[in-house]
Amino acid sequence: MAKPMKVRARNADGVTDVRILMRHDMESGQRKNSDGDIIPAHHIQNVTVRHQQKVVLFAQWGPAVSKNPYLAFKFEGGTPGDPIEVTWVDNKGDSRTDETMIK
Amino acid sequence: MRSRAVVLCVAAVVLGICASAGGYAQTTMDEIMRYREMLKEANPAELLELEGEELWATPAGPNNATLEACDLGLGPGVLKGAYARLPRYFPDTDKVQDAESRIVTCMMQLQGFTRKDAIRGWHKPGSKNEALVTFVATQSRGDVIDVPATHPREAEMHRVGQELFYRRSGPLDFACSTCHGLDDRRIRLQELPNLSTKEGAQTSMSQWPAYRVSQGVVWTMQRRLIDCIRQMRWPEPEFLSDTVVALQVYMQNNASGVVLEAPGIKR
Amino acid sequence: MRYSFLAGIVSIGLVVGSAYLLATGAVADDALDATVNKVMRDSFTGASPEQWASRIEQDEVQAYCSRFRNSPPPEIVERILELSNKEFRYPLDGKLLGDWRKGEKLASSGRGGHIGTIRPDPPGRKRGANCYACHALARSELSAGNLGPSLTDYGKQDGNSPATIKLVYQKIYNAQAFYPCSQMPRFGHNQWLTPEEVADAVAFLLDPHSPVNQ
Amino acid sequence: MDLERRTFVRTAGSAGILAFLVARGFLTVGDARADLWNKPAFDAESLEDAIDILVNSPAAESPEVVIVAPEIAENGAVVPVGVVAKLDGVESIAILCEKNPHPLAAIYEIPPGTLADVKTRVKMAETSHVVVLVKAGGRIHMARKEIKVTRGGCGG
Repeated sequence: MAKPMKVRARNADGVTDVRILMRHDMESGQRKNSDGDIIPAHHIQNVTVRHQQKVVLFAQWGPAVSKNPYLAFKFEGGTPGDPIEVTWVDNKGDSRTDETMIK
Repeated sequence: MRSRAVVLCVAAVVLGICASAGGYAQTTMDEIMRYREMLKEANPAELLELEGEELWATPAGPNNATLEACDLGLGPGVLKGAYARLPRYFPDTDKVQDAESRIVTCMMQLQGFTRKDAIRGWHKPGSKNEALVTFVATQSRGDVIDVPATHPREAEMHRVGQELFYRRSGPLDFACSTCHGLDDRRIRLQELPNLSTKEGAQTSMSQWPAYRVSQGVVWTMQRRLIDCIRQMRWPEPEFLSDTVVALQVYMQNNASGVVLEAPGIKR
Repeated sequence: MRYSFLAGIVSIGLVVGSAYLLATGAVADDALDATVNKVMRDSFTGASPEQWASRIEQDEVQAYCSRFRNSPPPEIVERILELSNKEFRYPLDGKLLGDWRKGEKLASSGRGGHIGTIRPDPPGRKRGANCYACHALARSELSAGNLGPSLTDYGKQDGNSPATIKLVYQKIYNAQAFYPCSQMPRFGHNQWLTPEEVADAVAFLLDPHSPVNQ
Repeated sequence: MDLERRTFVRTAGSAGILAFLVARGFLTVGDARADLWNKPAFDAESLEDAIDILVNSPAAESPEVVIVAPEIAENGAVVPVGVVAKLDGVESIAILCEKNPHPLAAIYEIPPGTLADVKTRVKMAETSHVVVLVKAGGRIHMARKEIKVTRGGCGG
């Protein structure tokens, strides 16, 4: 089961700074197990960040994004107390959504 | 700091950046520091901390109890500063215990787990033991490590830890001190803290538990030490065993006085 | 052969050593040794008797070096030299200068010999000597440690006469025959490397074609 | 001029519309997942192929695109890479690692109101260039920066 993310959002001078840590193996598809077989790629494909229903960032990721991915970005607007919602979906169809309040 | 310049110069040569000992060494150092700083911006160990926090407060085990009443040495339920004062002697178990060991005691006493169930899969990435220790340690972030080892049992463990630190055996004649008993040494390009000195122990112990970038997992000090011993080609000591606790008493005592910054982030 | 803790403690050398340590105030007393012994017995419960004998119990030299923190007093220095010079084994074909290419591989590999349940090596994995962990060797390999001295251009210092070759062979085989309580593993004595592998490492250091001397 | 083809979201025909809907929050991600991930670009095995799939016109290097990354990474498994584009109307940003088996690492769609300032962490197989493509106002801007990856520590 997908594990929770850590989402932080802070507003200063009208700009909201969002920092997200996700828990995911981001298996590259390049590694071999102890039997010499390739471990299939298993990685997040899409990340969607919403502020009050509006998408403020949409990402496509390949397996070259590091394990336990980090994503940070900024958008104009946002008020302390507003919810920020983050959803990821991986290539096996697993997904996770977490929410935080802007500080 | 001469040694540091040498280290970085070697690193720089490897990277083909610095042709001579002087000039670009500063740039190389700046870039390596910049890399480390950028990683500190978000430490994936925080994810495990979150899980640990949840595990701490979620009823579990045969008693369907939380760990919130766990006594880590400062009284039931007191987390702040507790990790920075471990290992310490606990009268109820009549043992000197580190965080890993004490949390397992609480899982047994409060939640009713058997010892076997409490430590099952402890070394697997993101295990509950590692999550709980990471959570507990971060509750002491900003506190000063203070392990005076004054109780007679703590003092004894300190002496044992010191002996073990210098004890050579196995097919490579290694002791902890082989790599960690001298200043300014490296394995390949990896700097080695001199854990027998205050400065070296403080540099190291202030950062654990730590996220290991190379492994993509958090390691607690138990895991770190058991793996060092594995690398020495000794057999593995048991998780929570006194060998591992005694070494920690020795190192935490040496490190006393430094502010805990855990979780750290390591190569 | 290996000594148990207690055998080591009652050996003549250690009695001398204890007196020395008492005089310097740095003593590890017998009661403490007993406690350490008990702690280890209770800690390494997963180790087989064979692993105990070969990997935890100390031989006499290890016990001295531990107790004296690698700075043994003169009597102990003599004793370690005596013990260490007893036996050197050599390759059956008598060639002490082997293949530097094989030596280079050994020098670069830190694999092999890990046991336990968490991350053991697969059975039969070849053990490396991991020289680069501690020594600078070939100039082209700059990812080199500094626990030991630089050995770059080692073969240019004393050439590769039969006498030099034999001396270097013996140093790798058992460094403590020359430097009591050296931190360097006794690669031959402990049978970490075979005599042939020691000869390959010698060639890596001394062969004029080796990158160490380029 | 076929602007749709220049968007980094690879979709069949309805490209811009899907992206638009997602951007406006009308679509839940997952509804059309296969269409929201540019498989051919991520599967490409060379930098040139990946860029060809992402953009159909040659990209010009631009000083307005800044790659925020250390010149040296102690570990290739985790290399912090940030992108700041000082351009108006940035629509998307792609990050590629030249010598990776599959160079394309990440694509970010930047809706209006979001700053062209993103940070992420990527794996790098070896020392190589990181290449960033930024689409702004229908044009493609590029930046590259070499990041050196140091070798691992002790074996085993």
